[in-house]
Amino acid sequence: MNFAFTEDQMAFRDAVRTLLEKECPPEVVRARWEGKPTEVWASLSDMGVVGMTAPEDAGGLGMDELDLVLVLEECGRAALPEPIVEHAAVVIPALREGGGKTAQRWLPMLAAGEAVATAGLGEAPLVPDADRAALLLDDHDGCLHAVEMSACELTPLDSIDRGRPLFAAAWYAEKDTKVEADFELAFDRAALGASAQLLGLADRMISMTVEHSKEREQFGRAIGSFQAVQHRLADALLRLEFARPVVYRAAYAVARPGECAPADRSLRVSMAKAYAGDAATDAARAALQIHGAIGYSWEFDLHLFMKRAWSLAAAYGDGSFHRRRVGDWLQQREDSDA
Amino acid sequence: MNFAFTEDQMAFRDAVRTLLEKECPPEVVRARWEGKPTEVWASLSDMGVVGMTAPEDAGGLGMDELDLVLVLEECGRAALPEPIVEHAAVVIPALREGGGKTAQRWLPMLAAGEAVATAGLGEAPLVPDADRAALLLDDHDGCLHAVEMSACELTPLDSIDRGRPLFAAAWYAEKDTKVEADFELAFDRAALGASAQLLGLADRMISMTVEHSKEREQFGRAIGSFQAVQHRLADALLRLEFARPVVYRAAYAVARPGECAPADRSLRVSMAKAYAGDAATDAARAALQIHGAIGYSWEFDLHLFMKRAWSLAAAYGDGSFHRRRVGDWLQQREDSDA
Amino acid sequence: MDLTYSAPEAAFRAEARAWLDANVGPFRDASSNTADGFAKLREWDRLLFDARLSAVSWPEEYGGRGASLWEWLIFEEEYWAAAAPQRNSQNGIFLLAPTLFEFGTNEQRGRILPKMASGEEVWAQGWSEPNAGSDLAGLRSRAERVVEDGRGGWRLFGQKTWCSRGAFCDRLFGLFRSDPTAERHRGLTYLMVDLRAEGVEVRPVQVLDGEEGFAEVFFDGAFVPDQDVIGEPNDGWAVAMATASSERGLTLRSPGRFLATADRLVELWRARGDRSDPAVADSVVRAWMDAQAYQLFTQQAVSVLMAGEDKKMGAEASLNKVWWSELDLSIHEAALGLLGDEAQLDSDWLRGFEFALAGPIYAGTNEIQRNVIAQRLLGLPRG
Amino acid sequence: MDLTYSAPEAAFRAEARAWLDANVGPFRDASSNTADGFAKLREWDRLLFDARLSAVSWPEEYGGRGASLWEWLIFEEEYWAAAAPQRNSQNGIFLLAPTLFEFGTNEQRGRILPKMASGEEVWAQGWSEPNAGSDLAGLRSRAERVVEDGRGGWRLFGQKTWCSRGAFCDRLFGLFRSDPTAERHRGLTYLMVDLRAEGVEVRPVQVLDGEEGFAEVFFDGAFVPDQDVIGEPNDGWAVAMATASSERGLTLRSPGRFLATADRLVELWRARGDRSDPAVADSVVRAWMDAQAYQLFTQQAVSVLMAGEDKKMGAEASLNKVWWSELDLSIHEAALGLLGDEAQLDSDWLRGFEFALAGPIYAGTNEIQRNVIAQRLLGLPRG
Repeated sequence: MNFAFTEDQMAFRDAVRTLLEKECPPEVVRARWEGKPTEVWASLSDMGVVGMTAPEDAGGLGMDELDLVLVLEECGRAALPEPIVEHAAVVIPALREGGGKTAQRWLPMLAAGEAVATAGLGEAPLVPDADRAALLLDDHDGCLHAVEMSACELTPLDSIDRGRPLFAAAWYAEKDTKVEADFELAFDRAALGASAQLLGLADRMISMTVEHSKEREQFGRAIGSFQAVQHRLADALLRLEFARPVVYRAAYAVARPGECAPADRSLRVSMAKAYAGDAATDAARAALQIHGAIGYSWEFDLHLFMKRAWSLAAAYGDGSFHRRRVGDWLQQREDSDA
Repeated sequence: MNFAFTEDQMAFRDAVRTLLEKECPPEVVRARWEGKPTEVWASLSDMGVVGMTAPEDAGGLGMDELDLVLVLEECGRAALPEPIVEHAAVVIPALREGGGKTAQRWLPMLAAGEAVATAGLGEAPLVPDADRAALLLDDHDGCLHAVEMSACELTPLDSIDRGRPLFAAAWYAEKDTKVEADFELAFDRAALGASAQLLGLADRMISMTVEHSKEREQFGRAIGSFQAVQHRLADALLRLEFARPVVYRAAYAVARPGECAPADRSLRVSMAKAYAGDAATDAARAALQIHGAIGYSWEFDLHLFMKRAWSLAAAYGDGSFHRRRVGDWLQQREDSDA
Repeated sequence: MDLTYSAPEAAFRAEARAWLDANVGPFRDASSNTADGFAKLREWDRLLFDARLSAVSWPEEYGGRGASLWEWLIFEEEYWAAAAPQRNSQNGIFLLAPTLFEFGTNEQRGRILPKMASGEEVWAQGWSEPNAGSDLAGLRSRAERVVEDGRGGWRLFGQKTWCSRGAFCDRLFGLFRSDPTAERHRGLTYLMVDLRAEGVEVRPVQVLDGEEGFAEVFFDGAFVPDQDVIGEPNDGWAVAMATASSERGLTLRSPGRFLATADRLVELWRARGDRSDPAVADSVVRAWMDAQAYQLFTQQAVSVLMAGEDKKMGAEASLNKVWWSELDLSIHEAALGLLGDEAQLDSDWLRGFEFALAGPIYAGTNEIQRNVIAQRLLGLPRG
Repeated sequence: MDLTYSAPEAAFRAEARAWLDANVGPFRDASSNTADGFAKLREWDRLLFDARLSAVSWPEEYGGRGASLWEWLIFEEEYWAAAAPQRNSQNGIFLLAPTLFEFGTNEQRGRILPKMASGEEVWAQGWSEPNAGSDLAGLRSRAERVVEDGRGGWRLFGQKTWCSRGAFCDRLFGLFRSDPTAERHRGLTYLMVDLRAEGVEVRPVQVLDGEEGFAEVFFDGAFVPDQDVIGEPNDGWAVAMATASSERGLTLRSPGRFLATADRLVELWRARGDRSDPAVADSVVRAWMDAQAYQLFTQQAVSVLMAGEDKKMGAEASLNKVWWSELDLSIHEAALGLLGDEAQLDSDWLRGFEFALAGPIYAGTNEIQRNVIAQRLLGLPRG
């Protein structure tokens, strides 16, 4: 029994954080808002992050969700404006498991970051970052299909987060688009990936707000010395710190299918998504309230993180969707030995 | 349009408050806990409170729910250990409307307070203060029946509030026990009466806690000067002050059937019960937290009010029962002109 | 207690409803935070003014109808039920006008109010400064007393910020520090200034929704004549505070606004049918009830105001503020909960949510309102 | 990360489960807050002790098994899943014993621990005084240094209050002011005192549930020999605080306790079927999830403690405290919500709710814990 990450996992996480601090500051997120290309995908590809879940013989690092969850947390902290969850957490693993020609053809390109993949697996047919992607993983009649984006008709939608633009994609399911991989697992992976990013977003917004509240003075003292501000931030931290192990536990459940039946995996992922979404939207609320009017300003960076938090909290099932899934599981389980 | 009580209504309320401050201090509530008789019923009878809803020709004051709601608020503030809601808000009006022999016989005695009536109208068959009562109003197959307590088999139950002891009552429905009055209306009246008492209870607990927090010092200052304490009490007051007009509006709906269809009356009552229950249980929570350990002490009076609040919040439909009733109404209403 | 409307009140409701139905259409989607929308909404204010519906509670001489608070509530219910737009003139009508009625001169009222109501002159508020948000007494913008060519007045220096619609407004009202030697709450003067005057620079500020209605305003010697002082010089704090606790606490956000939004929430809920979660249903019911409670609380408060001689809300206005601002959030959160995954997309609900998030911040943060409730209504000691 | 239990851990779980199944029956409903229940629970502690299950994490020489924190968590899960009773010895085992392990002498440990674990000597805590609740540094009870007949020791004066089970306990530990001239946090000494000694009076205090386990304790010259000082005289604050931030933050309330209650909540929910409201269902799910999250947080914290050399929880213990105390309330509130009208009647759930309400108060109020989280974990400035 050991609920801890390895030194290697943490070192890789730290390296990604350092890279993103340098290469993905808020200006890069803003550039994506304005439709400009970013360089950060190439840097992440060079580092192996983009292909980390691909098999080594396809040029990847052969890593699993336990490695990935820490990395995605960092991507959330930076509000990375790229479909890293769909690409690395969903599509590559599905192709890896589904095998066949599609995998043979695409995995090396995806692992190298030369091609970008995205997915459309939510209740609503929303595909993030389809404008950046060459390959789409989507579901049809309960099955997964991989379709080249050039064969899709894309309609841009009005995403609340322009750093994560959304599209409707129309395409034709054919025999050779089918991928022999599990839809539920792909959905759980997407929800897990979003959860990890939400942790990073919550952490970032709490940090920003702590700094602000130490500096901003009202009534002759730093606002961070007021008990109301302290307790609000304490609550935000509490939610984050208890969401964290729940997300890590879900990553473990996905990474170790041998120890975990699919229903139990979905249970763990649902708990993760519910807690991480609440942690991030709560942190956003606290951050905006404590920043006051400045938090509203377009020029101030808070809204970049806040909108990503709202977007991801709603993506791949929101809190009430996932709590209902937990409730269904509780109603159906055979006895109380969970 | 005038959402205000009359001078007369407020004067009567004030008189009842004065009487109860004198005749129903916490020691009287404690006496009831220990099963001892109290004198306060007789005083309230002399004042006309007990029979206020009875017709004047039966010796009552012919008052309606708008008069009653303020009086019941005061009974709540005192945690009056008597079935005043069931007696004055439920049974007397039902007999008044049902008429017949039962009314002829009982109304004068109930109006004078010589006999006590109670009722058992909740989802669970719980009859408060049956040990004090000579007459029981209960429902059977959707109809109301008035049964002499001597014809009932009573089983004492373990009430959380021994100032409001509860009983199961077994009895036989017969032709001449039937009262031609509306069950739904009787239930709404009981819920309204409980709501009014809950307002008074919330008010009392907030006042007690404000006093305590001005006097109790920790870390060299009154605990009421800490922002966390201030905001908690501010929230309790906020809930109370917004519950208040909702309860008064429900009283108006019951008192003026000509202006209000039965479904709308139930809607108003459900809102009242949901808000008043939340206001009182929230006030109880804040009170206990701010009092700290002393609030736990049997000798300290807070628990008398807290347990009454818990008891009445659960009686005649708890918050989620009543919110569901509001939800059903919203789903069924024909258009949005509420 | 009598909760029926009189025949004239009912007739007024019918008139307002009919007029709004006939006229609101082309203006419904105009946003006062865009230049085009703002221009369109000047027309809308003019239309309302011509129908004497722009400021119904004002005396007739200024373009109102001398309507009672009940009629004002009726008008607001109809206005928002008709899905009519946020008005350009709201800061003028709900913030400046009550101050003018209480502290202004007849000359000021006659000169300012009709143009305010007709949309000819649109007012921005200038409460916030970079270092004075919640702490209004921390204001630093200065007003220097001058007499030039025999004309008495003030020269302004400094910066105001978060002026709603300031990018498009004509004039601004606010407090300026006129006696730098006085204590924090003293030495402030309540002034009205022309935003087109020399020495005034207006810089638009983009906010969350990307629109540019907000502005920062910089003063570098702009002149304000004596006739544009409200109340006594150096007494601005008392003027601002007195008005803040008047009816304004009641009229800043009318129940009608939230009742209409709550009804739209119920429509959304019903339209989504089984797709919505039972737990979300409870949040819909709670939000709808909270709007009802706000209406009832307001009706109760209006009854007190109508009965009393002194029309003051006092610290009760803080209860009001906390309730409506959190109610507004509850309604929009419930709606986003109903939308589920679709809440990733922009929508009126999302924009309403962003707007609602500001509620607990502006007009005195809810933290400060709770301090006021605790200290002034409950009598707890200052920290 | 490896979340599988080793074979010895699994075997220990099986052993504990089997032993508890076989033995807990007659003790299940005993309450340590009544005289009869307390007496019965002395027997229960003795049974546990004889099976070396009373304090599994202690070294074998004191009657434990030298179990790891993982095994301790396993034992707690099984203990509460078996619906075993609250123990008489909990304050001794979870509060005093960690202090003795860190600051006690070998003589003290050998003399005190085995009797504590076997139930022979039951310990009460003496933290609170009438004027020192949250503000522990406000303690006034005095310890006067004496040497009598060549025997060094202390004479105690003053009052302790809210001593859980104090009416029935044998001994008490707590802080006493030994140097009245020192600053608030200094001049306190950590002492252990015999409640049967001369100069000690124990008065039962009835609490919410009507039971009389709590006590006030009055000291009028009771004697404590030097051997019953823990740590250095006048250094009691440091002793108390150091232990408070040790593993104790973790072990005061084990996840197993809440997991078992949450599972009973789910059973209640399933048993009530359609009678429960969908909105209540959400509260059941949230509460159950919160118990799971507490287990995971604890597993993560234990992994850190097991890896590090310095087994300190530090300020993270405050996160822990706030979570479990509010979790306990959430579980019981959800249950009362399921009971609906029946919540008017006494039940285990209602008693559990009353007990849970104390959680945010004792062991440092949650207000103080949130101050600690803000100031020590987030680095915000003191008010």
